[in-house]
Amino acid sequence: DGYVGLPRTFLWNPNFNEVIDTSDYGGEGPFAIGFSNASQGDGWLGTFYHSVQYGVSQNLDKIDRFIVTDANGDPTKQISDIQDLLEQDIDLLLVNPATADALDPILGRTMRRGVPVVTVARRVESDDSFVSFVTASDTALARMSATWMAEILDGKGRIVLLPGLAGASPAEMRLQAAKEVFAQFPGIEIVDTQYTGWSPANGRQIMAAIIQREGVGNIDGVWADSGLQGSGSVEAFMGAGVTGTDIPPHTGGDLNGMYQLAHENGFPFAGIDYTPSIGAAAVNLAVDVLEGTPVPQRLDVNFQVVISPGHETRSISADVLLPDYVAMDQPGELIMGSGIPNYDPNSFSVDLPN
Amino acid sequence: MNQNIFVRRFAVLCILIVLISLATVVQTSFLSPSNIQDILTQAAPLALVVLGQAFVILVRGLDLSVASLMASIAVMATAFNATSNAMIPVIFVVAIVVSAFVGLVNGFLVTKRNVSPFLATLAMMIVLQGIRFYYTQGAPSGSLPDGFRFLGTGRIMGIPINVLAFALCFCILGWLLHKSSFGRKVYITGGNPTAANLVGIYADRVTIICYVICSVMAGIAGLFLVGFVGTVDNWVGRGYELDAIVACVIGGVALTGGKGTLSGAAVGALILILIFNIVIILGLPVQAQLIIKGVIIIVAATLFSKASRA
Amino acid sequence: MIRLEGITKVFPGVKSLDNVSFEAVAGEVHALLGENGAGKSTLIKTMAGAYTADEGTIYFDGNKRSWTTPKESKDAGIHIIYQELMLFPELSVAENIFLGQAPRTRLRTIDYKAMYESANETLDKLGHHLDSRVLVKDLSVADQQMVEIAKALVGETKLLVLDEPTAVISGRESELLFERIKLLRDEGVCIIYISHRLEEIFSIADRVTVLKDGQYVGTYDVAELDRDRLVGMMVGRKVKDIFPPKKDPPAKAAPVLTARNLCVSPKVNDVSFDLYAGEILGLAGLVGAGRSEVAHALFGSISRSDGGVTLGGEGFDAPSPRESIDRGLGFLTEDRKGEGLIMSLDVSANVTAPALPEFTTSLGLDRAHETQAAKDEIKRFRVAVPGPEYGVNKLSGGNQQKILFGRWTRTCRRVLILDEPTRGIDVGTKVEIYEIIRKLADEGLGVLLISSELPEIVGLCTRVLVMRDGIITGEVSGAEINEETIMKFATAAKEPMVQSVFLGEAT
Amino acid sequence: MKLTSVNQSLRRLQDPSLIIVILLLVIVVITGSVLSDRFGTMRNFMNVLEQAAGLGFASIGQALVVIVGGIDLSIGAVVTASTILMAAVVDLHPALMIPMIFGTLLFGTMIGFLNGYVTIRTGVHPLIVTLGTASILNGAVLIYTLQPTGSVPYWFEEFAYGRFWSVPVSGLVMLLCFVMVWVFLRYFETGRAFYAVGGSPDAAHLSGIQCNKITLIAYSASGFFAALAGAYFVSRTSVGDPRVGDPITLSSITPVILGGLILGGGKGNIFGVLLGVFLISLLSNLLNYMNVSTFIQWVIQGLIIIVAVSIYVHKGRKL
Ligand SMILES: Nc1ncnc2c1ncn2[C@@H]1O[C@H](COP(=O)(O)OP(=O)(O)OP(=O)(O)O)[C@@H](O)[C@H]1O
Ligand SMILES: Nc1ncnc2c1ncn2[C@@H]1O[C@H](COP(=O)(O)OP(=O)(O)OP(=O)(O)O)[C@@H](O)[C@H]1O
Ligand SMILES: [Mg+2]
Ligand SMILES: [Mg+2]
Repeated sequence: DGYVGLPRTFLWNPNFNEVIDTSDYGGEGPFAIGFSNASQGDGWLGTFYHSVQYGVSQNLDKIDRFIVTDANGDPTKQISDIQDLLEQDIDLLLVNPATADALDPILGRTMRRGVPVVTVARRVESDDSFVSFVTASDTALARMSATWMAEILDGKGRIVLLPGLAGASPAEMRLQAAKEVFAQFPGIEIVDTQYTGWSPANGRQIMAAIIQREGVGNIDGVWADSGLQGSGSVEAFMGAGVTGTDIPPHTGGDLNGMYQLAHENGFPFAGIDYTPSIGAAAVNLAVDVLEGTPVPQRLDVNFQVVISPGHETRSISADVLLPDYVAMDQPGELIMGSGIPNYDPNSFSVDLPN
Repeated sequence: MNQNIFVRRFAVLCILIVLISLATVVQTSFLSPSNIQDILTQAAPLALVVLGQAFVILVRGLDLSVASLMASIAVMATAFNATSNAMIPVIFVVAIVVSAFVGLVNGFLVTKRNVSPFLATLAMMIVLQGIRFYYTQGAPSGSLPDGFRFLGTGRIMGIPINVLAFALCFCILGWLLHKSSFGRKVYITGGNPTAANLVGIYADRVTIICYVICSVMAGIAGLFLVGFVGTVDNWVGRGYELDAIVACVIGGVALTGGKGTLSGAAVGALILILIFNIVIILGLPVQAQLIIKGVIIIVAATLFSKASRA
Repeated sequence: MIRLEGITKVFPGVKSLDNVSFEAVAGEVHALLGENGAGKSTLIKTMAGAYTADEGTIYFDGNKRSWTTPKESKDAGIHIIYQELMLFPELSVAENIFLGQAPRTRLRTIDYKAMYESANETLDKLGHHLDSRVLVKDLSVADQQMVEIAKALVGETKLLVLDEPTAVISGRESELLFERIKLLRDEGVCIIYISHRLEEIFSIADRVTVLKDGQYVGTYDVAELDRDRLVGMMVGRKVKDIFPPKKDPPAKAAPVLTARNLCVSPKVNDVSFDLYAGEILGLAGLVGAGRSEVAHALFGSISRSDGGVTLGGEGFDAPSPRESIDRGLGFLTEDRKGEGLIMSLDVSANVTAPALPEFTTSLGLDRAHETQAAKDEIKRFRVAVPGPEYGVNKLSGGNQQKILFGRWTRTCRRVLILDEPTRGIDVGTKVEIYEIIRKLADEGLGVLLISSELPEIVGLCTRVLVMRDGIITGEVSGAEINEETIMKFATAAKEPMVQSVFLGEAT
Repeated sequence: MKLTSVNQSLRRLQDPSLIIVILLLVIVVITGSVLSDRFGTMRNFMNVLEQAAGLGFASIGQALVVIVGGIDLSIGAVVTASTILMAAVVDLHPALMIPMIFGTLLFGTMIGFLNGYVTIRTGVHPLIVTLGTASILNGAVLIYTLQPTGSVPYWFEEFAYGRFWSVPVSGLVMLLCFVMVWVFLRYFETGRAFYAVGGSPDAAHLSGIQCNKITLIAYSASGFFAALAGAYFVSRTSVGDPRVGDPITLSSITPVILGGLILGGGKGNIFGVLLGVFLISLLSNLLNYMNVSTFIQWVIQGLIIIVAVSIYVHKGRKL
């Protein structure tokens, strides 16, 4: 079920996506892969890491060493981590950069050392600092959710933008994409834009304050780039006594809790997961690189557009309807789109190389 | 008690009044009951932490581990994976016991091992953080009984529950500190530990109890914050440790110990939350609150150091 | 050399200097005399710029000076040995001696070799040989005092002030110190010397200036003075008017407190004595003799390494201060601000501190009751204070001390230990306190009086124990009680002298 | 001179806290070499030296302030602000690279001076003052930019990554700083005065030491070294990052304490701090080699602080 066609970004992206010849990296397995993770600081990152592990467990025959470091969000520590990984003669470096720019120098050096780099979730600036970049396309995701928001409001209304972690490239790209879209609709007035650090807590506190300022009735929509803070926003409205369908339209996927809130209250909602499954996809691509198979310089992973019943718009139709997607029996903290069969973060475990 | 404290109270109130009037000027509806309710609801969790922190600072201590403890307790609460509200009391009891233990360790390190409070609690902060993340592997995923939502956001006769909880704690601790003989022992210990011992007060015991109180308050605050936020994440209450200390200082609780009142500390907490709201109301970026906060800390602290010198 | 005119210095509560004028010339040893709290230290701290006088002017080397920091006076050639040790425990002896004026190498760096050598020389000159490389924190109090003195002998000094330098040292060391002082005087250095030991004054001072309660009494040639006149001027009245008449304790009552072979390693060894109800037992000795340790050990605020104590006939081993208080022991400590009062609290809180249980009801502290108690003590000891709600930090030293008396007499039923009860207190208050002590004894308390002020000991006590280096070197009673005998024991050789009194029970 | 230094080093070894940190270092190195054949190599130690530089610079500053009895919680903020300042300006005028290095260091020094000045003037606890400064600086930075910004010329990367006969340049600079500070503290009157002021301010004042001057120097130095750390991070990441400093503030205290300095001041040897820096860096390096999750790393770090500090119980509890 859901959308199974070619990735939309691949279809729509006007730029050519060149295919990288990886024959110089090609060799005989089994391989040693180093994974430098930016952090496991929030729910999404946790599931993403599980997806990476899942990917590795699917390639046990080809991967015999898999070394992980975690920079808990500190780019300077991540640089040291990468140096430590390189010292352990890894064949390939898989990296989820803490910030786009800061890792450019060290990744450039890694490539020049002859160790291929695959970046996932976030890319780095210069093209010669990595072989391939695996993403679920922040741009597409944000453009679609923003377009939906503008259209569900018939192109006019006062809306609030709740981007994620200030400075994190996904958050910035999504915000920029969303703004592009809203710029197309002169009737849409952006009342306020506040970063939330992808934290339900901040989402709620900030939204509560904004509601105080604007007054309950005067906010027509909330565009959040993820359900993590989106759920916080919905909570804020409920806290202010607005419930059910009175809650203005919201966007933001990822968090099962968000889907649950939308399903229970029935307000117009469009959720698009930035699927953590890119983790597994990245591992598979890494193996291709090591085997010398040509890979796209940018690999887009599909995402599903989930919309509450009866709220599809002119240009945005649902891949899945909310009731078919939400997992009411699962905890609200569950992150959707892990791509792992009957995934349960608590019990999740796969066997990995030493 | 003596007029220094008057000077203090007065100074704090001035800051508070200035902020409120500023807000009301910008937004006339600021003092509307609903708005006040909202602000109090937001302030409650921090205020709970501040109450505890005040005790520790009064005995010349400092507790950097409170925020980390809040999050850890929150995570622990989800670990029950409880669905029925009947579990809520159980969760609270366990939370209080665990927090108390943490406070005990802090107090022990500070008194018996003579570790400076800053380090002891810093280390505790890091350790708790590590355990917490190791348990959750970064992403907490248990679930809480719905009852928690009610605790965090619900109201009884229009008064937010967590505000009621704060009021309750404030009365109990206020009595303890300002009316009971234990409170007097706290002031004596903080004012002059040596003298305390020589008048037959077990200064170490008093100090340890203060750390326990602090941690327990943090644990409770953690649960209410989770209830308020709705979902648990590993950083619940991040930054509260410094905010709590700052609130105390703004509220006139001197880091040198033995001076200050609980109400002052509570007002300090209120001021911090107000700063946050006012920044939003003025339509400034959230970051601006940092600047205002910084200025107010230094100004307030200066006022008091002058006051206490006079 | 130095001249002060109309100096007035007021501290919250005390006017410690009141329009004092003073002059000392090059090449003389000028003694500064006065009771505790007379204002001697304050005066020299004003000279040094450590305090800035509220009124008055300072002339040094003929021209008017108004120092704002000690550095300025130091640079001008004034060196002061303060009463409190000014040493840095984490630095070596040599570094302490040469702080700020260490020998330099060509690269302007500290020349440690030279520094250690000349430090050793300086100490040798004082006849005090210790390795100048060791850290000061590892030294005994007496050694530290010698280091403090050595500081004065290096560098260019025009005016040298010594504030009670011999308080913790004695015998040979003092002699050598005096030789040094005389040498310096002959080199034309102006020396101001503060001491409570009159015989020292007579042996080295040329002139003496007397202060009393912060006021200038007069300046005299030592030659034309005798001891009694001096004392008279210091105290301002006849000795017999100061101290209440002595009374012997009720005969052959059982001792209320006995100590046997009390030890506190390393400072106190084998201290044994009996204390009878109604008597005032003096404990004399030099600062650092270990008297406070004895007191603390009795009270349980430091742990005894050995020995047996009984209170009111029952065993009293390893008590906590709480237990001591509950069993009727009171301890008025040496350091009023550091160990006694809680400066941040008000009078009533300070008075009731040891007796909180008594004021606790099911509803918490009974403030009314507390206030009443405080009022009573204020009345009883005639404390000059607006009321119980008043902060103790704003009281004068004497009134603070009375508050502490109030505190302890409320709880204390058997034995009251007084450690330097009149330190830094004006003479008027002293007289009152002496009467209080007398009265307490008459009411049946056993009083153990620790004091460095021999007149006090002599004037009040019916029996006196003398300590030196942690052991009791003698006991004097009745007519033998006079400053000379006591000083003899206080500076006696280390081995304990036979104490007939205890031979029976002790063994 | 020889005798002296021998005696000195002996005395230093008597300091229990130094023994502890050395012991821990040995343990880490041995376990590392046993568990991983790649850990014990010169290459790796050189890497660690390179990685340690940032923490090293920050800790020197922190140590100087701690010795005079203070504490500096604004170090992280100064680091951050410095990276932004440098990267942002140089991004616009690449020619200004060299001047901006000094400009940044000056900036840091000034902030430090400000901290010291306010502390002296107001008598407010340095913890509060520096916390305030930090808050203000961070606010200003985050208002200016939320995401990493700016850039520096490629050659500047050599400061962080460059090798001088396989010895990392940054590491060398750090070692140099430690040596210079040690010489200053040990062989200059002003340096000794640091210990006097930290040990007993009143006595220092009465002994004619200008406590205020010393305090100002200490805080200014702290600011300077924070800025230097900032420069290092810029050259390592080639951007100014509005968050890069956040972890530094507290982590700069750990090595200082492990090195045997005590909050409250007056005591300690700067080389102890260096050992502390190595310990922390080697530990994180080792745990990476052992593929241990960062979460465990936290636990271990916290426990090490507790153990180290509480084994060496010192008199007088101080903030
Ligand atoms: N820093 C201070 N603050 C408040 N009062 C002070 C201070 N220093 C001295 N005093 C008071 O001033 C008076 C004189 O003190 P000072 O130390 O000069 O006496 P002194 O002659 O040196 O006595 P002693 O012989 O015991 O040293 C005393 O009453 C003392 O309590
Ligand atoms: N001259 C001094 N300067 C500073 N501290 C001292 C001096 N003499 C003693 N001390 C300290 O003061 C405390 C009390 O001194 P101690 O008990 O050793 O001798 P003491 O007989 O009690 O002297 P005191 O006359 O002060 O009571 C001890 O901790 C001792 O180290
Ligand atoms: Mg004196
Ligand atoms: Mg004593």
